[in-house]
Amino acid sequence: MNEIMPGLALQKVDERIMTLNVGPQHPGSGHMRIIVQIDGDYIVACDPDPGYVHRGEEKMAEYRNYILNIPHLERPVIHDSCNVLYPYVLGAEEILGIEVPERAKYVRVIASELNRCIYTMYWLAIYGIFLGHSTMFMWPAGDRELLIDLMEKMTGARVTHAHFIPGGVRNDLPPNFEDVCLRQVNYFEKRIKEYAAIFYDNPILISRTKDTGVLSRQDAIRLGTTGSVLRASGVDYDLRIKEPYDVYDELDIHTNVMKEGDAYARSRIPWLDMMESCNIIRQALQKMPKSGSVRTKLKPNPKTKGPATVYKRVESGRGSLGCYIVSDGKVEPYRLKLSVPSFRNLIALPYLLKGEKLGNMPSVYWSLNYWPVEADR
Amino acid sequence: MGTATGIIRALNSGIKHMAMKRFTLRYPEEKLKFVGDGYQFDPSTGVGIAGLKGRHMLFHDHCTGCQLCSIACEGVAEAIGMVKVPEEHKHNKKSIMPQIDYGKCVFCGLCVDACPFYALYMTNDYELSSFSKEGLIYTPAQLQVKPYVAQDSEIQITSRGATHG
Amino acid sequence: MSSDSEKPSAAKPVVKPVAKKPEEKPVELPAFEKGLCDKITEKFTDKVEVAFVKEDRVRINVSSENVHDVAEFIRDEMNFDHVESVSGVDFPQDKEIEVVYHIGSYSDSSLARQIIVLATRAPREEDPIPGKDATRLPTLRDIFYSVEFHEREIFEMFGVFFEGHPDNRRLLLPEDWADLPPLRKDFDTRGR
Amino acid sequence: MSVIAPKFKLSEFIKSLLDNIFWVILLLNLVGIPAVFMVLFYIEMPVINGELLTPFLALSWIADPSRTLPIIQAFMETDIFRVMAFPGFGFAALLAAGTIFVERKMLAKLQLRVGPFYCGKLEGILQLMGDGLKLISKEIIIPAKADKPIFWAAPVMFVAAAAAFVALIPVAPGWVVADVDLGLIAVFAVIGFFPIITILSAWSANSKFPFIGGIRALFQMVSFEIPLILSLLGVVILTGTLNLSEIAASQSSFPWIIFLPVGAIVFFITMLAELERIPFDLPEAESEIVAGWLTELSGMMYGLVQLGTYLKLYAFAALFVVLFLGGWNGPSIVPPFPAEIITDGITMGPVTLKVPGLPIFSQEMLNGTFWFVLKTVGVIFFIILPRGVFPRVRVDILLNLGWTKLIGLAFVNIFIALGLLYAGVLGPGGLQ
Repeated sequence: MNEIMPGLALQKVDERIMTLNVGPQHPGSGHMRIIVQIDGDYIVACDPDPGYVHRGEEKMAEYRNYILNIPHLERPVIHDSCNVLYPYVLGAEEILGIEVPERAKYVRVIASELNRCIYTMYWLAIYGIFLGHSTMFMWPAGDRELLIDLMEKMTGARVTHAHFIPGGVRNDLPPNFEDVCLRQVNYFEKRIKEYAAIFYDNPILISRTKDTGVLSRQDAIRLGTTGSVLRASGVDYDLRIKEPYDVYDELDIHTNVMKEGDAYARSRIPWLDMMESCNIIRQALQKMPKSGSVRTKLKPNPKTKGPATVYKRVESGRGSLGCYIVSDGKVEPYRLKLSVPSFRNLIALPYLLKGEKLGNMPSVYWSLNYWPVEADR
Repeated sequence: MGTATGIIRALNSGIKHMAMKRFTLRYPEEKLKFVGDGYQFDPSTGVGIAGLKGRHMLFHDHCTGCQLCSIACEGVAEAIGMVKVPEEHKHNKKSIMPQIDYGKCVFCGLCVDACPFYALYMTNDYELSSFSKEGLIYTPAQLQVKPYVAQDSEIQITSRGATHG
Repeated sequence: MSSDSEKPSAAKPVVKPVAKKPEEKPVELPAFEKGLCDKITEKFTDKVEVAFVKEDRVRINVSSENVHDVAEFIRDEMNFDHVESVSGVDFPQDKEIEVVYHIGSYSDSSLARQIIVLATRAPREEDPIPGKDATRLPTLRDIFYSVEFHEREIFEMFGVFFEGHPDNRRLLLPEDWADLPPLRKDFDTRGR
Repeated sequence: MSVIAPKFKLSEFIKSLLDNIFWVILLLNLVGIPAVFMVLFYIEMPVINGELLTPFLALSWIADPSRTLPIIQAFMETDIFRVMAFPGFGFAALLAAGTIFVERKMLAKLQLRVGPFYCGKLEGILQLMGDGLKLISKEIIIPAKADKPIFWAAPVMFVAAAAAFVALIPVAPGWVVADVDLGLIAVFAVIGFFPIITILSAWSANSKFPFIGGIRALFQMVSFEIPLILSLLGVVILTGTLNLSEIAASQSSFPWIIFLPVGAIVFFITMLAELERIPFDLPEAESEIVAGWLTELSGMMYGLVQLGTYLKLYAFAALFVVLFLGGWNGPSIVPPFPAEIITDGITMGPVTLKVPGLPIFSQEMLNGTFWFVLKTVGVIFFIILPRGVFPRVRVDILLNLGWTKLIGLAFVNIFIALGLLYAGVLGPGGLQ
């Protein structure tokens, strides 16, 4: 059997071991399956099985030109759609040889940070409900609306923005956007600080997630994890600082690093990052040129400069997101590969869950900042 | 007694929030306010004008039947098809205009970017549900109509929390 | 499949024109990246081919016999500790499948911006039987732990079998997939 | 014309209404009235106006205003009224329904949303009825390899056990269904049934997630029963009785929570665990084991379990009130029944209506019920509130809490009670 179909494998079953299929139709998995084998209350083996929402974005990209790729390449993470497009747009700009106006870079930074908060709030809401905290599901889901409203004013769509384009952004900011943005972002920051009492400083949450699923610094590096998982393990690595793209080098950014590497630290880092994002948005609104073009004019079917390969990466809501584009000089990319943080963090899941209790599975799994749709692409 | 203080802080925070305003937008009764009249595109500068990407609006006197919007949609949603219209315009020799299937449209607005003649804009109309698939296909005549969209609610930030007015 | 036969001819120069770049204008090369590149070329003189040296990116093409040694050298001597991305690129005209490793470093902060692009090529079968044909490469799983899932993905998407990989199973595709590996160029999405 | 119901005709609608009314009347006559008669045959009938009531007379005299209230009063004296309506099932179910509604609205307010809103025009007050109707109309799906008799019986047994628990609660002086001398022991016995029913339901479903949930429920309930029982010992030591009515009566001057706060806290925490409420809702932890032991229950079986859960919630809150908060005791605020109505009757202009049989409820009973309900609602509020504030705990933390901390605290509570007893501050029956 194993030889005919590589995906299938028959396993010997121990009588003590119970195999649980957590997902794909399970409230604690998302669009993926985790095959968990438990002995009593302890997990002895874990085999993640992604792929339920695989839709071949990389294959689709080979049939569309550099502009028509935009609406469908943001589909893997619609909540973080600006950030998932960002590396592609940067790469396409290098391949097409376009310059980006200064104001567009700031608009991109604002959109990207807003989107990072939107994604993180959604992630946090699900983390709350995974731990049985229904208020922590409702509050982030509601407060996220403040930022979605901003994105709607800015891009014209609530979730799938299709806003970034090689050469800038699709449209200029609406009039009076700066004031509204500042007001709502300030209120948003005030709101997320209120989560501390009910969630992050809650002794029951701390007792539940502290010292569970500990990923040491060496292992975090060896497994090649990224984003909040990496920073929770004590590695100070943020692409916005280490490899600044667009105008991030002109902004004052501070990263949050925790040494513990447990599920609690991994869940706290994105929350701290949201406050940092609010900071960045305020700085960007202040430093942004008040007027100017936001888009270099581009033909609907742009020609490339010639064969080239580009690997660009940005810091998304989940970690570094890379885009590898191979161009053969035609209007379509010859090959496009998204190196997504969720897929890179997934490798830590079987590693961390081994030996944990079943009750820790949701908190450890979701603290990896994993987005099933993104991992499948 | 860190645990006890933590528990009391959490309870206190929970009870305090009972005095805050509800954030829910009660959708069919209240409708959100948008900026502008929908997403538009200025072909001379190559920059769009911010607005909601909702249902399209077609200006028959500008459309030349050049099919650029249809080509732009081909790689995205294949929602735009060109149909014959019983109208005669000097600039539209073939008398064809886009017909949009909102069952397929993803509202990316790339067709608006593609139009070089100011003929295709997007409007604020987002309530497009229909009982049949055919009802989602908007003919050029339907696209010509400027929709009425009720907009009465906006996020307001008060001392007792944010609320939808 | 007439369109397919055109693509490789255009795809061929992906490497070659860029590969000449370092020899033509050596003055413009960024110094730090050149140092990285020289370290590898000193050790593996003619076994490696430097494709390009750009800002923050160094690309090295290696044959499949040497990829393991080069990767080990990159990890041990140059402080690169993880693989960010493993991508396969199909070149039907060359009858080869290229596997590209993007190797980065967390532990050395001076290398944080750098990515070493390690490319190697495996022979390509016209009628692939994944896991049973000549499309094989040595795995880098024992050097970089982080390639485990990436190599599984390449295996199912391109049919490149990684010898020595402990868990070479399907990952994303359904268990009953009995078609071509889907990211190969001769798998045409149109009409399916 | 509506598109959803294109063939709507008013005449047919009225016809169907009449049809329904006809069937209702027919069934009432064929089934309802005989059933009432049969019930009445088994009730000991009172003597009214010097004449022994028969079922026939009861139904015919009830139309006579001078005899209506005495007949109703006579029924209120019977056991079947107590079991079905006031201190028993009906009252408890009403409070449970209120609890569900308040829980939903309160959580919604805490979470800055609206909650049930549309059903019943007024803030969604009929939402519960709608949910009940939905559950009744849903198909009951039973797993193919389930042990069907046990699987069917478990929800019914769950409600029965909860109702038995409710029967032991004294609501007002003299108003209790089963006034047993060993009331507290009976409470422990009834609580002991719940883990058995849970594990039966979980085992008979023959499915993995219910099994894990059932096992979790079993050891959670078993391990928390010991601190539960120990925490109540203090009250028993101080009062010297196990009868719940006497315990409630002994707190006429002060509630026991003043002297035994430790016991009250331990009892409250164990109560949350026994009720499987957040933060102790491990048996239903949805992100790990879907819905725990409720996974395979569907339709009205699930509805019954929910009803039983909320009955249990009411019963535990009431037990807390009876043991620690003084039961029905409270300052008298209900005004006495106006005496002139009894003597002179109600005067409405020229007409003077003399209604015999008033007052239906005594002042003492109304006052007791008022304070009891008020205190119970307060306790229910504090049971509900953690759901909006706390996440779920983990199994090992829960067991650690139960077996080490709570048992220790319960013993501290017993020593406090013994100290108070031997110091002579308090004695059996209250303050000396």
